[in-house]
Amino acid sequence: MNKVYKNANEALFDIRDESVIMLGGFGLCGIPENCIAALVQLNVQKITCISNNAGVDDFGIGLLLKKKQVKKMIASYVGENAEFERQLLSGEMEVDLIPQGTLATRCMASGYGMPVIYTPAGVGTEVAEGKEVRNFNGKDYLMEYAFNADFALVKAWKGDHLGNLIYKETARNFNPLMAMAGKITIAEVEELVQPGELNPDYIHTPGIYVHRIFQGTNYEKRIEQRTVREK
Amino acid sequence: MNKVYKNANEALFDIRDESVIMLGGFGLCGIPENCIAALVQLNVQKITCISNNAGVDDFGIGLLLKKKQVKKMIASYVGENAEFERQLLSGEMEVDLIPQGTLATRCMASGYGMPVIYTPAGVGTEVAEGKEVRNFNGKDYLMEYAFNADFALVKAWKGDHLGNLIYKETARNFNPLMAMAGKITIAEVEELVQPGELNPDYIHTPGIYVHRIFQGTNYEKRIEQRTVREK
Amino acid sequence: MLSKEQIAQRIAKELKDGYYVNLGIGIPTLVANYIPEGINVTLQSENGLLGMGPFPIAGEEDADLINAGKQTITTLAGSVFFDSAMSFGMIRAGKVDLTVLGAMEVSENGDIASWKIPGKLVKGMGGAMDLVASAQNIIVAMMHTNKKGESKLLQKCSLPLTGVHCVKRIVTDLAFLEINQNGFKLLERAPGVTVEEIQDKTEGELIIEGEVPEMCF
Amino acid sequence: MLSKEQIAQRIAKELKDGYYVNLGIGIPTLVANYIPEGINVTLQSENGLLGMGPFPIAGEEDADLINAGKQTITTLAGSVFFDSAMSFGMIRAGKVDLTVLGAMEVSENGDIASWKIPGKLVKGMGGAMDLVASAQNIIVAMMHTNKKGESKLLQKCSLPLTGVHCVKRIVTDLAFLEINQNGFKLLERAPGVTVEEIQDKTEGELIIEGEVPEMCF
Repeated sequence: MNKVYKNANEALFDIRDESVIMLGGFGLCGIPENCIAALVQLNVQKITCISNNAGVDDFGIGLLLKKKQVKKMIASYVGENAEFERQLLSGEMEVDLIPQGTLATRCMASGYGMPVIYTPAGVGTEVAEGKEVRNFNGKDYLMEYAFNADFALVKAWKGDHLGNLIYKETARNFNPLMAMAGKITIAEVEELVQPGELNPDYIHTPGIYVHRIFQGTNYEKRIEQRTVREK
Repeated sequence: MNKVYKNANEALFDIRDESVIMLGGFGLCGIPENCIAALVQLNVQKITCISNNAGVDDFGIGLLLKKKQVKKMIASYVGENAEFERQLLSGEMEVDLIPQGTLATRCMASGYGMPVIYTPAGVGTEVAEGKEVRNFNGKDYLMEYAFNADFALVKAWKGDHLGNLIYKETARNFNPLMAMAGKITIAEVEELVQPGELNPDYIHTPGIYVHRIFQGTNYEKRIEQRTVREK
Repeated sequence: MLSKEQIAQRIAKELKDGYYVNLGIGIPTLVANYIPEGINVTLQSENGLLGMGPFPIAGEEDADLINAGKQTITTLAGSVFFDSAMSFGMIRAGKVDLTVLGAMEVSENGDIASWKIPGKLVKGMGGAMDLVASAQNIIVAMMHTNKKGESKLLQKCSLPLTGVHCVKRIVTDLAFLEINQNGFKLLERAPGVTVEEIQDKTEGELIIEGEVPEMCF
Repeated sequence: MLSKEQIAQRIAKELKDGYYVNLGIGIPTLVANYIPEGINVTLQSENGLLGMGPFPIAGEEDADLINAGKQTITTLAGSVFFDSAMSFGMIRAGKVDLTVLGAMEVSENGDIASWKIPGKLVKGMGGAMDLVASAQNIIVAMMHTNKKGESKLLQKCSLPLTGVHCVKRIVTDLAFLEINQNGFKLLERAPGVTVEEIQDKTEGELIIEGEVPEMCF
């Protein structure tokens, strides 16, 4: 069983129009840059993207928005993207905004075989519309369904040939959760190593969740808010 | 805010009779040996133990059973312990047997603020008696409540002064899950280090879940089934 | 009247030793600059970090290390990274002792609106709905009035809600207030601000009991 | 009639390259010894390990490294440790391709009993209830009859159940059977065992279609 692919285009060989695609990352941190470039190049149409953010105008998922490849966006925060705003207000794109913790936990629920989770996030707000509200121990919770996707595209720091993944710092974010929620999970890594090179105590995503893996190239790792202090 | 204690007896200073106590470990692997010794020495009575197993006759939770300190045992498998059997059959001790995955996930649910989880484990069996069964996507699930405990006693390999923990190999098992589920979580570690000595990417239990920590001594680490092969 | 920095400074006085704290974007972020001497707090960033350090020195920015506001930051000795599910897990489980966040509107029963202005841009709620629904101890940091001079402390929020019955305390440029079952209880006035001015600029029920002290810093 | 080792060997022929497999205690554990040439499978141990290796060489036992049967084991290149919630998470999510476990009784509709004999010792279900409720592909490895010579393949289980409608295939010392909507379909006979003997020792509905081949190894 070979999981190793040469590059993003090969790993995404069977991606289709109208696919539901999860993309890891928070802001531009830890996003699957090579997979996004492949989606643009392969010109996949009418996709549903599930991702915490929608990138910026000229990077990340913003590249897919610019080419109008996205039919629907499911995210928690999209405030960094003017093209997104335009397509949303013009009705060109559907948008489903859901709380960040709900998004994260619905992905995890899928990887943990839990059909639903209960969360207090959104109770009493428009997020709760049409959803079951249930009281446990005096507190109201919304029932939210587990999420999965046709493809989960995630970015890790290191990975091995069996699909085991390690993330770096806050680039972890949604990546391990979405990695568990893909019918097909494709991981791009900065460094692809042989099995045995990663310490088994410190692997974040066990390879059982990962179907394909490749070593990415030319990581730009753009910084959204460069904040610094005086020495 | 000092979380560091000198030893188990000091860390357990406020433990009371009739406490509900979670104990990490699987079989005798990764059990909080020092905390168990302290429970014996402090002679805490009528405790409810939540632990995957009940130790063996002369080690682990078996030591508490021998001294008849346990009022109720909540576990998934207790087949290694004859004294346990005797107390169970004589009615001296209450026992609640629950599936292993349900036990693990109910602890995690507590640490993740989820009031209940749904699992298919036990549907159609006596485990389901009195519980809500609900169908999602054509499959039946049981609703199981999150678990917490007055005290969670866990064992880690390394820990720092802030309560951050790293476990070794399969000694991880239930420890990180119970660490999240204690109203007071007490961690014993083989090696207590200064903050900054553990790699922040590889910490399994963030210190926010841990209230007290101490460096254990004289770890026996008994092996239950010594199986070997020829060279 | 308080500057944004002074609002943050007043909130910082509510920190207790050992607190785990989540600071939202904007004024709340500034609270980190005023942590009192001898008080140790650990900052949680909901994208997946406990133990957030200061901004990096120029040239040492790390694209893989950002906070929930997407700003480059640093770690401290004892920091921990985790995924976003665990991050919101610890928030939902009530492990975060204090949450400070901004708001567009707060109502006298503790409702908060902060994520959407219908007809204008919808930026999304990010983690705010999770935070307000889960935190036991929420302080809102905001201006007392909006740019048009209208009160942001209302009988009832007019904007789509972020959460209900959740805000406990509010620090504005004019006052420190607590929400109880009857409305906004005025705890402290900003230096030089009169009770009358606060009353004037508070649309919701303002509760004044006895002499209202001036804040001290 | 098959030995326990041969039961394991027959089951091992069902393994496919790339499979993630969970092997229960007893006969199932032996399956690991017969993995066919050229087939790569990864063994999951539900206490928290993916990529279980063989027993350690004497003197190299590690108390921190055991399998779900509490036996000392080793890792392989590419092994991963995780906590028990993630372990059962991947089981519930259907990521494990094949589960092999023992049983006291199996019924013709796929129910299984394996954890309790009322009045005698209750050992507990351990992870068995989670495994049988979640796995898509379950093979039971057991003797065809109990020590008293009574059939363990029943119309209806008499012991408390571990799970319902879950067993897909059974390998016993006498036969390889598949459970379909009508009962136990006989797929293969053990070498030298007649269809009549299997029929005799099967209390539940046995379905025999055409010539039943003998197992080959």
